[in-house]
Amino acid sequence: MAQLTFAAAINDALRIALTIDPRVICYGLGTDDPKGVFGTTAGLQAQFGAERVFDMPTAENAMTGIGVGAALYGLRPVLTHQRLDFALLSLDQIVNNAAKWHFMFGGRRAVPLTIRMIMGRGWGQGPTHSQNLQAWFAHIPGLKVVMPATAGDAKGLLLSAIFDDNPVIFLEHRWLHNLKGEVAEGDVRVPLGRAQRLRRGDAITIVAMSTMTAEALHAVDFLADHGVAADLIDLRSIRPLDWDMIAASVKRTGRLLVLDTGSLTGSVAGEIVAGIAERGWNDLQAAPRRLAVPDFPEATSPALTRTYHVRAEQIVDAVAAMLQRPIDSAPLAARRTHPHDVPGAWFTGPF
Amino acid sequence: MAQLTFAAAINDALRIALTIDPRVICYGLGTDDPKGVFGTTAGLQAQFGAERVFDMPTAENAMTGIGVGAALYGLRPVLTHQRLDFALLSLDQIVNNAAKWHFMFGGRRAVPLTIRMIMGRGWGQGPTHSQNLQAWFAHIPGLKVVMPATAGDAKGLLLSAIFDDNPVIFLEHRWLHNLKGEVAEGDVRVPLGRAQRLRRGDAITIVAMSTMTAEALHAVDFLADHGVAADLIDLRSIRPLDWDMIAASVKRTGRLLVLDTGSLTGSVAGEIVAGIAERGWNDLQAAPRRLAVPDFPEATSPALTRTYHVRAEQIVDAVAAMLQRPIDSAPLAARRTHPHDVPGAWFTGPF
Amino acid sequence: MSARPDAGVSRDLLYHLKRIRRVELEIARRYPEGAMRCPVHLSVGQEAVAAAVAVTLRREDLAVSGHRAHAHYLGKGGDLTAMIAEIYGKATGCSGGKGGSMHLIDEAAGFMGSTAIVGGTIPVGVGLALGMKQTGTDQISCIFLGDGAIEAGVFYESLNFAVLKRLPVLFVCENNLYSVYTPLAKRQPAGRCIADVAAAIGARTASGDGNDVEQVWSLMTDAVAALRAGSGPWFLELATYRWLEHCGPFYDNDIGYRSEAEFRAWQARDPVACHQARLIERGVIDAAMVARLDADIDGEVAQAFAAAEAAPFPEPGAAFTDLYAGP
Amino acid sequence: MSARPDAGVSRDLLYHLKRIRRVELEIARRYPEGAMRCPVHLSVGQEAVAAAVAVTLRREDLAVSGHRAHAHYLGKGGDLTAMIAEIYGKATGCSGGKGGSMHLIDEAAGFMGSTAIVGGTIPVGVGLALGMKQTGTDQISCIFLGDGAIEAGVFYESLNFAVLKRLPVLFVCENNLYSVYTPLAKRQPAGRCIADVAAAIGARTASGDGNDVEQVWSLMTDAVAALRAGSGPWFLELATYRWLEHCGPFYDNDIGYRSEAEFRAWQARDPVACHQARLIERGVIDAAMVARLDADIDGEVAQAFAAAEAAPFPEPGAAFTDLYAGP
Ligand SMILES: Cc1ncc(C[n+]2csc(CCOP(=O)(O)OP(=O)(O)O)c2C)c(N)n1
Ligand SMILES: Cc1ncc(C[n+]2csc(CCOP(=O)(O)OP(=O)(O)O)c2C)c(N)n1
Ligand SMILES: [Mg+2]
Ligand SMILES: [Mg+2]
Repeated sequence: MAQLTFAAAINDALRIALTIDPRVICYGLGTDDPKGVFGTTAGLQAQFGAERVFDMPTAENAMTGIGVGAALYGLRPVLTHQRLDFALLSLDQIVNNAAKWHFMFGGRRAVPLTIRMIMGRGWGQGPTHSQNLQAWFAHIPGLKVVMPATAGDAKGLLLSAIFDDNPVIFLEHRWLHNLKGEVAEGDVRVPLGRAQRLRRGDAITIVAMSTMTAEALHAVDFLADHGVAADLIDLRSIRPLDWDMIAASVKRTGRLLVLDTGSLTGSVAGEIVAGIAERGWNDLQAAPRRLAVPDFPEATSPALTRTYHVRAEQIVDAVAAMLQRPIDSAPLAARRTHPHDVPGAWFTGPF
Repeated sequence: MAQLTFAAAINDALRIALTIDPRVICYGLGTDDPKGVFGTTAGLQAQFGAERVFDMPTAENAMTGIGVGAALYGLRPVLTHQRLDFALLSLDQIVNNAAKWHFMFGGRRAVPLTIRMIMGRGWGQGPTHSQNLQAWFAHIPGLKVVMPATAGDAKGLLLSAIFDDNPVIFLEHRWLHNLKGEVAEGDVRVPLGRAQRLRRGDAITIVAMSTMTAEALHAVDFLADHGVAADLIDLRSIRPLDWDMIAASVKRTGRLLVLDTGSLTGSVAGEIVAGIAERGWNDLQAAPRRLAVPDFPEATSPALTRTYHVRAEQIVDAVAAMLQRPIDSAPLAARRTHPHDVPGAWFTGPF
Repeated sequence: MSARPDAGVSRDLLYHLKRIRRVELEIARRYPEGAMRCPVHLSVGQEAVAAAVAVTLRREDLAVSGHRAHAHYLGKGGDLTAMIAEIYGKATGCSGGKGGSMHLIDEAAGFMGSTAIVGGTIPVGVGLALGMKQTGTDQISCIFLGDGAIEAGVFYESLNFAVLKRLPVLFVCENNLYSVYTPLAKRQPAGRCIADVAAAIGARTASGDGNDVEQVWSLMTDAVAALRAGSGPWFLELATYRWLEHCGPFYDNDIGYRSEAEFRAWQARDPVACHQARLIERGVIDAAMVARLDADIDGEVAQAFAAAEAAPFPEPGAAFTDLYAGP
Repeated sequence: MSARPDAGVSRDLLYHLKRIRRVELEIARRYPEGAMRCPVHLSVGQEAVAAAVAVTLRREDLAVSGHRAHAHYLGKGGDLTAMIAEIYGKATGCSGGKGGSMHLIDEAAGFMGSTAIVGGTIPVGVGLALGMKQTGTDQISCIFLGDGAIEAGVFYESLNFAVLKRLPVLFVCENNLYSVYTPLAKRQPAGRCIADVAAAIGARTASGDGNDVEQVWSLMTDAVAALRAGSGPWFLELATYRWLEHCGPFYDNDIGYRSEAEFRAWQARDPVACHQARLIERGVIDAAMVARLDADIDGEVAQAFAAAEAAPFPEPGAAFTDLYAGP
């Protein structure tokens, strides 16, 4: 297994998909430019040609519908948006066409379209370059939604998304792009709809996705040092959701904390808490809890984002409160050396 | 108090708003046509002129942004979509501009824009004329969202929406248009963010909105005949949500059933269940429950919509199950005389 | 411009005109029975465009359309019985009852789908053409759209991309002067011609009388030939008129959005009657042949309705299938 | 076409050109310090358009812009200190630190907002003009947009409506040949002129050299006069070039999306230097006046940066205010 960054893993997945299946095409703003969408599409046009890997006009709605049409023709398009926020222009095509086509035409034809949306944070991304709207996509019957947290999953889920016969929204967090991880070589897929347990423990179930999984890993390991063993479930897929794994874990732990990168009200975390409150009622020993982004857009000034996102120490605090065990999270916070508005020293802006 | 239909109540509210404030304008497809958007805009252009009440091109995205600009200029625009589904084209303007303007410009200027979206059901409205996406709008910081269930509230909430300084999504169900109710005369407003208790009881808290409130009223009255007194809360506003009223009710009843006109996964009902599970944990005596639309689009054939929507008898069944009291709901279902795919004999299609 | 169609083609055109008319009128006649429980947007008065498509496009060419798609579906060779069954919400419907009148599909005939969001299938048609170009076929993608859909930004975005990539797309715009009850003047600048906008975006364009099936045939024949030769997108603007209400089975000239006089002027240019009269005059057909044609069509349509009515409804459980493809 | 601006106006133009250039270069110089923690899209090389706006529009006219808005904000008379403070994320910023470089506002100057979604403010500007028409003022709404924004459907929809209603909208399109790293040829059909598309949609149009501030002034002066006389929408396409990278403080001709030669050709037509040379030649200014002008601007800019750096950050709690207006 190679050590790759998350961005390189996505590049690897795209390269493999384009190699093994001539029906795969890959397009989006900047796909063939010198930056190659943060490196994720670097080199692809050179290798596969401008017919299969190409840039596009700033016309998100039509370009999504064109992806739907190309998919209906038999291609497997991968459309990339450098920010999820831009894809709001294309929701008609995503929701009214891509998501419904197979159903509303009685199963006659499916839309194997993958839409990558990158989500920003920090460094003044501000209100319109930082939205995490997984709750929206997860609410739409007919869509599948994935949110990888590791380089390996980024590759494996993207391959599964591309070769799934349905429209898949692939939500990719900018702060993960430089994260390194083990990535299996070749066409190795991570199944859609299955979560992964990253840490095992009986004290509490923590459910997370994307960057929240990264924060949770710090928190859970810190908790372990303090004698609290948490079950950490990385969702990987938001829809379909792996209810079985969550429910089984809660049955064991009796406690549920759900983390979310999106705004609290109407979050995926809410859906999970509701679902477990309904079906896992008898297993829950205490009030479930959510930690998510507050119900505000992300402001631009670094002075205004310091407490905006959930960080590991807050997760520790929440667990401590839920277990009624005093644990001082300050040492954890103190470990971070880079400013709060960048994912690491590698990030020097602007996007 | 006059007896008006829900549609006439909306017309009344628009007329009053246009009369008392010259800044109010009213536009949208069909606003001045012979049908007047199901009667809701009838006569307004004749009374207030084509400068203030007008039709528009089929260009939902721009026409929403134009509403934002007009609102920034100082007008109070009311934009109507004959179906919510069409408004998916305008989500960029709603979410990236209208919802965020006040925040992202540091409170310099607000966007007093009201967007009416009508939601269809039955008579073959099918996958793209029947979506209830209140969960989407409720997830967006900066929007307010209302869903009236009665003629009086339709008028009072619309007036409040128009004169609120923020963007308000006014979700109006087609099946309610012919419903009659008491409507106070003049500029009488129903405050945003406050729910209303429609029936009082200690056995269970039922939370509903829009058409679900109508179904719930039948169910609750039937339950009362069977000795079960339910608290029925009509939300009226989806955001802000009246958490206080719900929490207080659950404190009294210990049981929570939430009804929703939208798809179950990621529904507003889920948010309410999650919120109460978190903060009302000690009050809940049994697993909370949701009844909502299944996670499928609405199909077109009448044969495929018979069991799609939540009806009064299912509410009765759910309550009976939650209270572990056998109650036969069949007589309630038997009371309905018109076909399942129309709201009443008055509705003969097509929209 | 291509010459007049030969006798055989002109007879075929008459058949398609009459068949589409007959189907639409039968839907209108039976709609009030309340058994077709979905919105229907009929094309009575606008048959010429679809009829011309029937004889100019090949089966392997693909087409998409919008809410008013019956004629297009039939013109592209869609299965009549499956369409009527779909409108009746039956299991044998072309979309299994899931889609209704506004969501028709017959992939075997190259009719790839019609949907109810104005402009919604325009990029889909362009995407089909992108697929054609990638795979190097000589197919054409035909996009049916109305004068209202022209106002949607997605039209402009889609055409820009189609021109940029020189895709084999034929835009067929039926300008029937209205979007629901709204005349053009309330939606588009006075005096502006739709085809000129398309030309400025980069399409090759032609405009014509959408009620004259031979003229439509001629324009379309030329455009199709150019498209197959790699011309890149074509946009045809065809003037026509809808006789019945926007949605539903009735005449509605009384409700005030258009005048009876305007309607009569267009009715006098009935695409079906005019073409029939012309062919009789030319001696290409005679009264007996017309009678036979009518009888054949009557029979076919009656059979389609009978089959649709007799067909079973889908099982209730079918409401909860087909959400996702695959295992 | 209007004649050449008089000496006073041409000196004002030079002031605005130099001031905008100086501000942008100072941002570029200091950006690597890491204290301006938000994306910045600089207008170095494109100053002429904004400078012309500064002397042709009135304070009560309104303007909106996109991601590359510093020059537009300054040209419309926005408060320099508040802009720099905003980029530094300070409480004294024009948007209180909430918006950053991509979200500027100065309503006192008629700058109604710039946002970061390409095309997003186009309809907003049209809506402002709708308000003007409703209330019968003789204001103008100015919409700054790039060649990339032209590709967005909302541009087309918005212009259609503006023409339909004859609204007082001035579209000012800076065609700098690129959208991020993507040249026009990959986004729009070869040989197609943006202004022609706008003309076909229904705007009055004019095209010109966006690096020649007097030419821009002349086109704009005429358009503004016509607009105030009720002409309906105008669309100006102004050819220009961005010197620095799309976003950020550096030159990036080395990364491969454009050639050094192309860059140099444009740099030789530097709008600031060319106008200055012209005025010296004409005897409208002399070296001493230039030195004074530069010194004044240096002082003003230095003061703005000093004030911004000295200003307090917003309280952390301010992140959770301003969501809703009103009680
Ligand atoms: C995005 C959207 N907006 C509005 C509607 C409502 N609507 C249905 S059909 C129609 C008229 C479209 O007019 P046109 O394209 O000219 O087609 P015609 O009905 O004349 O055949 C409208 C506005 C819709 N279906 N979708
Ligand atoms: C809807 C949307 N799509 C994509 C982007 C990413 N983006 C930011 S600036 C830009 C370039 C726009 O080009 P142009 O309009 O020519 O302006 P310029 O940068 O050249 O001044 C793009 C594509 C965006 N901000 N919004
Ligand atoms: Mg029409
Ligand atoms: Mg540009």
